[in-house]
Amino acid sequence: MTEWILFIVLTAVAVGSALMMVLNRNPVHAALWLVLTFLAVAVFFLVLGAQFLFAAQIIIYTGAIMVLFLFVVMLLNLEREREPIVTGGQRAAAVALAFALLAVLVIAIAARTSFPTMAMVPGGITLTDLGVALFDEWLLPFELASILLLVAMIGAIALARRRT
Amino acid sequence: MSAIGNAIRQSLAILKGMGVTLRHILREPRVTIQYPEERPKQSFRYRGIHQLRLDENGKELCVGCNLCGLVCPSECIYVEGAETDAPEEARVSRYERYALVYVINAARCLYCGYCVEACPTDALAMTPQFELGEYQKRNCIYDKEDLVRNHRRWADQAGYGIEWCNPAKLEEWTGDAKPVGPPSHPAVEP
Amino acid sequence: MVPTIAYVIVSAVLFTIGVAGVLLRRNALIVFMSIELMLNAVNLSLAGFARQFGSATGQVFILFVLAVAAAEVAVGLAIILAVFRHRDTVDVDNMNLMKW
Amino acid sequence: MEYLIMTIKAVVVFAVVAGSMPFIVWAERKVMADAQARIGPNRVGPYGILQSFADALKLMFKEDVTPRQVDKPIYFLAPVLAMIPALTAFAVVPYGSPEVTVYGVPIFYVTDPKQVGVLWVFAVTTLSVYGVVLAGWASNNKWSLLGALRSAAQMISYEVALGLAILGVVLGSGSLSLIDIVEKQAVPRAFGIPGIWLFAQPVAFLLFFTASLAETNRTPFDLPEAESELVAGFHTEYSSFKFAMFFMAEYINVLTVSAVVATLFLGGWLGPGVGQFPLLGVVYFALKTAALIYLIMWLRATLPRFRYDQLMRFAWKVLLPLGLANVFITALWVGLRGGT
Repeated sequence: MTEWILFIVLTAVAVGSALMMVLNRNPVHAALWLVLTFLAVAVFFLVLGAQFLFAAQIIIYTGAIMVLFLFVVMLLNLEREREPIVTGGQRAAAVALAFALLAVLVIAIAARTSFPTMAMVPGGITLTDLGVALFDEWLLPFELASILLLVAMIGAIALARRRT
Repeated sequence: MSAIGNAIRQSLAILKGMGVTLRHILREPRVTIQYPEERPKQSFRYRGIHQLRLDENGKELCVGCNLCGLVCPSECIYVEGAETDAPEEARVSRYERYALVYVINAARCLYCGYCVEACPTDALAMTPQFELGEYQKRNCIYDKEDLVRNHRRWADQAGYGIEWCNPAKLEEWTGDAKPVGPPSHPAVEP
Repeated sequence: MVPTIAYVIVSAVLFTIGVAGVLLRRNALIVFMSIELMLNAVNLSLAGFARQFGSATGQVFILFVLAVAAAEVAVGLAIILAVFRHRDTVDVDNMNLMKW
Repeated sequence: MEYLIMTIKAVVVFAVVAGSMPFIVWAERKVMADAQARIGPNRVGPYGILQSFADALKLMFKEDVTPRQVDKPIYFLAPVLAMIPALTAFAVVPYGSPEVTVYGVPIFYVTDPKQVGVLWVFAVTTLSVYGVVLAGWASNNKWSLLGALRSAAQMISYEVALGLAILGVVLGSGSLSLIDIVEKQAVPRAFGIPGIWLFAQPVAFLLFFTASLAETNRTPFDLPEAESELVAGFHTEYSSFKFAMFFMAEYINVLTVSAVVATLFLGGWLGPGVGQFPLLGVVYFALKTAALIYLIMWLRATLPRFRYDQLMRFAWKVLLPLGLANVFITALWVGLRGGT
């Protein structure tokens, strides 16, 4: 019961703020709505028993990524220039495509998968399980991810620095 | 290697700074003056609001010459002089000429003391009075009566222009400093 | 107990909103934010699967997505900054040339 | 029932933390006055201890100015966002021995999420940037915006050092739970050295303390509000109670940071005699926190503000390598000992 209440509230917050993010004309407001979505997803993780990811989501997404976004938006001072509105035909096509995608996804999930009949595995995933999986089974991808981060760091520095 | 040396030196500098602060926290005497109860001692030539001095007979020294008004950079002094033939006992002033109207706008005054220097009879001087706050702007206008009242209140205290007029107190007011000019008028009792 | 399928459908809805954002908006930064939203939507369904199967693999995947998202943001924002410096705009319609 | 108990504890902790804020402000003014050969507040109440209440009252009755060009929703949201993270970090800090129970309920911590613990403190600290950044942006004022931009860059930079410093302790303790971390410190080390992490992880302590000063915008890292160059930085346009909220947030942050450092590095509630009298734990915790608060104020009285480029260089060229080296050495040590 508690989980249902949480689920409904969180869904409302996540979907509502995601919609506001897409529809809001002001980049800073859009970023803030996205922060709210991310926080809702973080609490979703908590509900789903992924406590470590709850913290990681807040630290990485809301604490670092969105702050970077806000930083860039403020740096570029974007609210001065008005973003041109997408023309009617394109907008209609975009909305139609989005709805088509949603329909396909929902039908595929509802019709072609068999989760509801599958029994839940009792007992959550502890931090230890996660750590063992990460450094045992997924060690190579983990190392590759660190190399990816290093490359991204060098790339960002190379792109953003002023040519003299 | 020098980078590490620098880092160590800088860390030690922080510790040294903290030590200085701690020394001050522990044994520095407090310099705060508890103002309304305890009053700060003004310098003996402090330029507070003006006073119009009286001579030993209680006669005004001002002759209404308006030299103070002329020299005033902010033009805040208004003087109307007048003359009288009345005998000396009946006069307001020590001289035949006297000030009919003498007004200082303290809200405009910048307390430079030029007026005191310009005064030929040493009638105008300043007081150590620094609490000049008022709720109404019109209360900042000092007429002759107010200025004479200032004299009665502050006559035995030093102030710009008066320090050489009271030789008896000179030692106490000036300390080692010597007065800049001889007194042109005798000391005055309030 | 909320069935996993509910979480997956919420994830699908969020993903669709992200796609709509990419299609509807012209501001490169907001397009970028929509992409982040899509990544997050996928994370949500991965977390649901992880609970369903009681396996840490789903959560490990989310960690990788987080790492990739962080890398992507660093490079992406650097590109947007560079473009803004050159063209003084972040409108994606104006970024149709591979050179200057 | 469990949630009800947690709520009650949370409310009590909230009241104590928010209630001690005025006294921290008073203490800071007294310490600063001491260092500067002044007396400090001494009019309102004995030794001026009620000065903060008088100030709060004054701020509440002041005119609440909302400049015309501000972005209203965010302008009103920002002070709240500044307050919330400061208060929520306390949720996982154990402020006394968990052995003390009332009707079987341990009362000296609000909650102890074994898998999140320290991460929660870290996550909440990262959120505290929003209050400052949004306040600066919403004010629509160039000084505020500069303060906000500085703050965003500063906080992102110092978060890295903060995380690396926490990693050292977490690696050594083998747990993310703050209670476990404190209990790990109860065992003395070789030569009778107390087991607190201050002695085993001095580098991590310095890193964490420095980075958390930067995270909470305390001197010498108070660039976002550098009054001598940015008027008042991010809160230039705030007046009345909204300003008071930023002010409260800053001092609650000081308290939170001190409490977290006391827990992570100084052994929290541990101290001689706690075994026999578990209630003493609260006293030890309060004393350690108070000592750290005093240290923060002492630093403020001593150090001048960093220049912006120095600040960034310090974060990336000094703290980051130190933190990485510390994590590396700690990991090596833990690995060689065969786990914690």
